[in-house]
Amino acid sequence: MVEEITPAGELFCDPDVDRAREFFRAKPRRMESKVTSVKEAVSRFIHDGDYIGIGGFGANRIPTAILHEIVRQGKKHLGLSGHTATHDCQILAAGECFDRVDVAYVVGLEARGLSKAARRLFEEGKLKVTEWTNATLAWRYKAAAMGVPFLPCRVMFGTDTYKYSAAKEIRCPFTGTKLLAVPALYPDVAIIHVHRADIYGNCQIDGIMVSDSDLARAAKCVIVTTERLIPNEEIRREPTKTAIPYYLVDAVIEVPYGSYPGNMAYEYFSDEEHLKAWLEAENDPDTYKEFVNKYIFSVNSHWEYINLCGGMERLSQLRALELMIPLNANGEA
Amino acid sequence: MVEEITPAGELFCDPDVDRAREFFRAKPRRMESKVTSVKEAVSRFIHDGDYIGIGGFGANRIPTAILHEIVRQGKKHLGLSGHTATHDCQILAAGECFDRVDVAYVVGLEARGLSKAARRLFEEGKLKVTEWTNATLAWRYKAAAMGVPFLPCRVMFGTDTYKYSAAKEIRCPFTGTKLLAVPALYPDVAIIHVHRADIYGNCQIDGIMVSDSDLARAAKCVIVTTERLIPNEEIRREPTKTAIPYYLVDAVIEVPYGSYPGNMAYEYFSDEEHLKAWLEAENDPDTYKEFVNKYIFSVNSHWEYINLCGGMERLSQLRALELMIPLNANGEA
Amino acid sequence: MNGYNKMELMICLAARYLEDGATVVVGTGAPCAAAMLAQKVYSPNLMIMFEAGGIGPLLPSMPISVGDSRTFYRGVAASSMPEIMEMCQRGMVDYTFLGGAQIDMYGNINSTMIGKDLQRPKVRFPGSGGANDLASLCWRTMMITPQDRKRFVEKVDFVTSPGYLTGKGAREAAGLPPGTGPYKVITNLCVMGFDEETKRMKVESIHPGITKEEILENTGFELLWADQVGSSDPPTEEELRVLREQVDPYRYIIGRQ
Amino acid sequence: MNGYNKMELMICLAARYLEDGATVVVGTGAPCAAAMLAQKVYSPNLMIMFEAGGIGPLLPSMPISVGDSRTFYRGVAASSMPEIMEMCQRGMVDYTFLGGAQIDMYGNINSTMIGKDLQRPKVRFPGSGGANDLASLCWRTMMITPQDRKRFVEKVDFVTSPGYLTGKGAREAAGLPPGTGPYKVITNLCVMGFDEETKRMKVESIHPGITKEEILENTGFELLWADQVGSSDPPTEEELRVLREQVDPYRYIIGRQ
Repeated sequence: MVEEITPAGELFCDPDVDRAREFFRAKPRRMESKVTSVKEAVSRFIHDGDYIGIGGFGANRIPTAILHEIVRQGKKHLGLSGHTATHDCQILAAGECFDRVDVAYVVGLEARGLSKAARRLFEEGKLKVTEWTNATLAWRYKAAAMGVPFLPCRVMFGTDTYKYSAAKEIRCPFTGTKLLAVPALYPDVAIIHVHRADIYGNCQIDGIMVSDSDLARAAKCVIVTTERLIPNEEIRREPTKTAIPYYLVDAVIEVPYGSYPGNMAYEYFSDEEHLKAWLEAENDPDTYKEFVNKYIFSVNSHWEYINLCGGMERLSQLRALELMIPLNANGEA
Repeated sequence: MVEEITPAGELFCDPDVDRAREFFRAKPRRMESKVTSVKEAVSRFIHDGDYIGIGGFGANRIPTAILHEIVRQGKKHLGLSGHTATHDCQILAAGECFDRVDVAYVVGLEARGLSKAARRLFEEGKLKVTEWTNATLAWRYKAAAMGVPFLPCRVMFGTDTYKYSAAKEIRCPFTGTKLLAVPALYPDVAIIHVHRADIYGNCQIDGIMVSDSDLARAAKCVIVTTERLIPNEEIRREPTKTAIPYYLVDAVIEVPYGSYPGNMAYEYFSDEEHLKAWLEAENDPDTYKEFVNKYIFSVNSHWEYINLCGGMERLSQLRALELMIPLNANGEA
Repeated sequence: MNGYNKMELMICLAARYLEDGATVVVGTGAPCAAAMLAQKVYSPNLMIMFEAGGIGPLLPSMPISVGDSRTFYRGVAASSMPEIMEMCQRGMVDYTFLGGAQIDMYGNINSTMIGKDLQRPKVRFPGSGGANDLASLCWRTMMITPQDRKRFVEKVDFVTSPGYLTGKGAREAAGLPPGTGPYKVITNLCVMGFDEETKRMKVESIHPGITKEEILENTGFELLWADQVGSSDPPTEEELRVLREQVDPYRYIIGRQ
Repeated sequence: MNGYNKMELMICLAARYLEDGATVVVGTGAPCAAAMLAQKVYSPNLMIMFEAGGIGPLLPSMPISVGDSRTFYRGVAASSMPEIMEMCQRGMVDYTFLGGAQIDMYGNINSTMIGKDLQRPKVRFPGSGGANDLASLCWRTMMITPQDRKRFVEKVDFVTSPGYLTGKGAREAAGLPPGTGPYKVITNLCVMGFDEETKRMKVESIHPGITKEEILENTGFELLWADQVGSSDPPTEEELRVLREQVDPYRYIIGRQ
């Protein structure tokens, strides 16, 4: 006999499609310039208590500038979709910005190790945590993007991940197959870094999409940072390439090297030395405080941050590394 | 009070995900050349009684060469996914190749008018018909592509389209919202025309995808015709562009102008004169028989068909029309 | 006719409902012409989409198919059918236009068949296509159609796409998203809306030169009449000029009269 | 050690299970090294995928992240996370590799926490990431892991990813796709499979120089033993050469020993 389980996890976002429809009905969709600054975007579109979803994948194509600004502006009580949140989670943990998390992957930085500072938040009991998986969080975005309150899938059964989720078991009305229903996730704000965007918010992304196509459609508000702004004509020249159309987007900011110290495919590789320094700084509370002060609070812009980290000289190396172009006779970038 | 309805439509394809999983487990996925001929592909991969799904949209990016060959080889008792089937449906109707249809849109050619020959098949009672909509057929492909036996949606309620479908009403386990469950549709064969493919079946498509991304993933067997074969290196140069990866594909055939007389975005416009001639030929049974003999049965290849229709001279005009390049001083293509 | 035909009038009347900043999914023909006209005269920020995936094209001419390359010519995106349908389902599409062989007083539309037996219909039509989806999911559904007793019937042979079904509350009870439904029916005779209480078709304005009797003669069900039935405003000079010179210079649509 | 270390041995043993024409979703580290080695030595047609969307790259070096640009470098496709996960759910992925902090005799894996209270754990780990998904959906799940009593435990603190749960039939009863489950566990001491009847972990071969006692000392639950427990075949010269020269020349993984 199989035990009937009612998962214990809290549902942080309302999956109701009709309330979401009313919101989207009212959302303005004029094609007009949404170009703004990082400061303005964060102060205008991110409010204490909002639930946020972050594009890219942990330390790849992440919106670093926005994340730093969230910490600088002292945003609090955010909800976080921990959909492979690695360095992004680490940044927000530095500001203790969030107090509830849908966890698929947090506190780790993959092969690089674990963030002590992020772990501390989870271990001190200061957060509300609901467990999910990368796929179920992806499908929760997709449900919202599709305008349905749930999607069925076939994972999580029989595990504690399920017990501490907010999913439900259902049966297929056609085949009787047992399925897991995951509820639509409509984040208040999505923050996504892209390769190219026009001033209206039409975006192109090169390489893997991760879940950003669905995330941009699921979110009630979308903030885009872009490596470069391009003319609308360029978007219209290859409409096949538009990953995020303008009517989803509320703010566009040109932030060159905006994923730094993360990887940006075809542009620059991740700065493993800086990421390592960050992890090491977390070993000691005073060092860590100093580190965060130096690299986030004392800094005014993403360019300033980059200059602290070696500036364009360092970025040239990371660019060579990404493109695998040797910069010296030893074949090193 | 709302009447409880059990839809009367027949379900032509098994939505069971576990049987589908066993099939896909066994499907070979070596990256090896799948280049073949139209004749070979049709005789080897399409069997009497198979259920087929056709890519593109009616008379846009359709696999004309394969469709003609199905008629020539006298395939019978096919099941047809009528997902905006216009000229494709008209071709298969000419061979009376199908005997059951999931209808979203059939027998019409949009603004061009209705195919008398196709209508006759539906009106004579020779077919089994189940009603759907463009979106629900698209979502049925998507369910199969996702590996789930159904997807929820919010259409068809209260209509006869629902009564004659094979959908079911369910409730959202989270919100109680009434939803329509549509069963996964795994076609036996998908036939898709693309802009570029390599010999392994990695495909690029320019312009709208319609439902082909999901169709290629849902189908048990995929036949691809391509405007041109390209080296695998070209695929790997821009992996972001791969719409259909090789492991989904069973046969690849280079068929230049393969969508003719349909439209192929960025390549050539539809041949409205030929399509008009086809519709007119259907007004008289003898004329129609002659027409089909001339353009399908007496023809050996897609090039032969094209030559009958004006050859490269005509195609140059259609290319100019597509690109809106005036070929004479009056600004006409 | 004072220099314009009925098709031109219908297109101009329809165009005026499409406000700036709205989104609309259109098919080929008159609805597409109306959307193009609206965009050029009133609503530069009207966002035109096609169900096969075209988004925000700079339409160089009338599409022949809702999936042909014109529908995404210099578009902001060339997407997919699920993309468009899911955008509708998400609640981001304001308007759509439908056509059909029959329509009843609740705006239910038949584009499937004439007859009683689906497996052996008297006349087979194309079926829903995306019509049922759009009528279910877009906020407001409009029609541009000729008006006669064969088309405006007491009971349609087959409800392909939902209007208000059997009246107020019926859509919601059936499971359709709240707040959606038929909005305007624009014919060669008049403009009709739907009564708030009964959700039945209601004449709002009568075209110049048309009488109430003509409307009654050409309608197979009992019509409601607005308290103030106005006279439809004829096309403006600008509307006609743009329609004839820029929207449909080859008179594919406006020449059908 | 006869010229190879334990990490090299584990990678070589794992690589041999990945047959030509198979599909595998891997993470960073040893699994990726095993897949690269298999592809270069035995299975040129092995299809390597990463859960963030990379498909069939010509891996120029070890990825640091399963989403970094190496994972789709000259790939056949740069797709998305849903694309990979749905391919697994559709039944098209043969193998995956998982890691974790704890594993029990049924191959259930904990990568979530140590402690009793999820809201206040003694030690918080990253969580499932894609592990639960891959363990649920891929046909065969493998592990490459060090073996000790802290890791191989009677009862994991938290079942993050499903092994055989409580034994034969339990996966299917819980709702997981039939025919899936743990396949091999490759440690620094031995290779283990799973008993057909009990679905419990069973030692199949012992690494050169390792004793049964060492395995028992380093396992916190009762192990089964194959009727014929063999000796693990050491790395071949070719395996070692390719692993050291082509797969991991900077010894990122094989230097961890």
